Amino acid sequence: MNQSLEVAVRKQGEVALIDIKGDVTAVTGEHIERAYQQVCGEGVNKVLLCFDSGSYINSGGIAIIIGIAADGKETARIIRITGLSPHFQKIFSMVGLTKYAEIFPSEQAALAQF
Amino acid sequence: MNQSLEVAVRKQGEVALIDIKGDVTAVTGEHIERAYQQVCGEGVNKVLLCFDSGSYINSGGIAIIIGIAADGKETARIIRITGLSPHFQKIFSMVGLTKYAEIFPSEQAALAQF
Amino acid sequence: MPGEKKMELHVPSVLGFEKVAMDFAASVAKMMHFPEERIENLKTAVAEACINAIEHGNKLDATTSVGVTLTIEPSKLSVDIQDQGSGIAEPPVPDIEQKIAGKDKTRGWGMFLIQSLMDEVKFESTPEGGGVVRMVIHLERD
Amino acid sequence: MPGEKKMELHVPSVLGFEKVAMDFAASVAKMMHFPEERIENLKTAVAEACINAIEHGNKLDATTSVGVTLTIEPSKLSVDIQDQGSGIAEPPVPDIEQKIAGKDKTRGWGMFLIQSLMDEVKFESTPEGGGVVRMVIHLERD
Ligand SMILES: Nc1ncnc2c1ncn2[C@@H]1O[C@H](COP(=O)(O)OP(=O)(O)O)[C@@H](O)[C@H]1O
Ligand SMILES: Nc1ncnc2c1ncn2[C@@H]1O[C@H](COP(=O)(O)OP(=O)(O)O)[C@@H](O)[C@H]1O
Repeated sequence: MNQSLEVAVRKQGEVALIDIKGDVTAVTGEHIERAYQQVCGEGVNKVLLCFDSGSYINSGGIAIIIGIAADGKETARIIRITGLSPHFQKIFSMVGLTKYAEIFPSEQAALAQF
Repeated sequence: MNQSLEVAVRKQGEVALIDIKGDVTAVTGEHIERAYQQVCGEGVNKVLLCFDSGSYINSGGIAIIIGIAADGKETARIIRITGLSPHFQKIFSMVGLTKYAEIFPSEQAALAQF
Repeated sequence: MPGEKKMELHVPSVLGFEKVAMDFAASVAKMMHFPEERIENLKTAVAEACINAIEHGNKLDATTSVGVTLTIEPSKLSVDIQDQGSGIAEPPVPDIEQKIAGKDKTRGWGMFLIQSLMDEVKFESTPEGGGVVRMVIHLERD
Repeated sequence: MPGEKKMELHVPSVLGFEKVAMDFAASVAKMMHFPEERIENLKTAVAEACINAIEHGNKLDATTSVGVTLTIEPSKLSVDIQDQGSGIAEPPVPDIEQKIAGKDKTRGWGMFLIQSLMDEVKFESTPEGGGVVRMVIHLERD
């Protein structure tokens, strides 16, 4: 009840889009990890994490995304990010995550030349 | 600092529109009363109170609007209301205010056949 | 009680601070997944009870405070608003006709709104003699 | 101090309730007319300090609570987050390279965010030995 997250997977060509809406935390993060592992299992090498600009993201949630970025680096998958509010764009960049998972201003921009 | 209200007056034909945005309370209500008295002083007989749907309105603010509706009844001025959120439409109706100051779904609807 | 979660807030007896109590209650109700419309009802009731605690209970004495206690229970949220006054006498039901006709003051809607918008309302006194409004709102409408 | 207004909130040590503290701080900052961007900074810092108080200070013991005290001063807002633990040791600065390379756990960003987003931060102990994070955010950026 205290935390809720909706995660859904879409495909566009060879890119898997993971829609993430709600509370992105250590507690709910496994839903994102599971979606990521699912698309990896399907042989996808390009993943776009689509956040909702109204989401609550805390440091535990950021750790989950770092874990995905780390796996992406190790397995040569490209991870991109979109949909973050200006505040969380800043936070992701402060943390240094944007060096490993680039942020795009829109889904369309992220999909171009993926 | 704790409460802030913006009030502005517009004219459209023979109707005075009073824009009300912010905290509508006993403390800030005098700004609305003053705008009402100003347009009355200018000979206006039709007044539309245009609320902002994000406003905070409390019982002290409702009392201010009742005061205006009472004056309208006494002086044969027509008072109409628009811009209220569904919640405050319900509150105004529960209180019985809508018998003396009709609520309209839009400025345009309120201005028609005023 | 298992699954019960209690939260307490104290705000100074200054008009305007009822909005902080109102946002606090809304935040908890949102976490409980109350429907939007009922959150609005709760917000108005909490704001009105705090205004009364500030004005009538604590007589606008800024050195006193208003206590807001929220208790999350499985299917409802309880809200207690407590002041340091001398107890609450229930007022007469307000009559718009009288007020419009200028036969009664335009104010006097706070208690009416609280009682109309919440599922349960009780007025009590604290052991110290202050007033408490105890309100309950149910997740599911009866 | 004249013009100073203090508010106190207690939430249970259960993850998720940091959002209530976060919304509480945001409500007060909004009333003080902080710019939107700085309210977002405050929200993240308050949430992180509460998560730490819940997890590290109170060790997820739901019978304990986290205290959030807001003090409004003329040009700033002070926020104290207090737990019932045994004090706070300042952690090393996190290094994203190490974490991406799998040489360090992916967590460990809370304190970094608090220190980066607030204007002043101090870690202290309560007389009872619990941890307190004292944070200040100024209305005007320096
Ligand atoms: N917390 C309280 N302490 C003492 N008296 C109260 C309290 N709350 C309400 N009252 C009494 O009930 C009356 C009606 O309150 P209300 O309906 O909110 O209208 P208003 O505040 O506009 O008078 C008040 O005038 C007061 O006499
Ligand atoms: N309130 C607290 N009480 C005790 N220790 C704390 C507290 N807050 C932070 N710490 C210590 O600081 C460390 C770093 O915290 P943080 O940067 O938030 O990362 P994380 O919580 O992910 O470990 C914690 O692992 C803990 O050892």
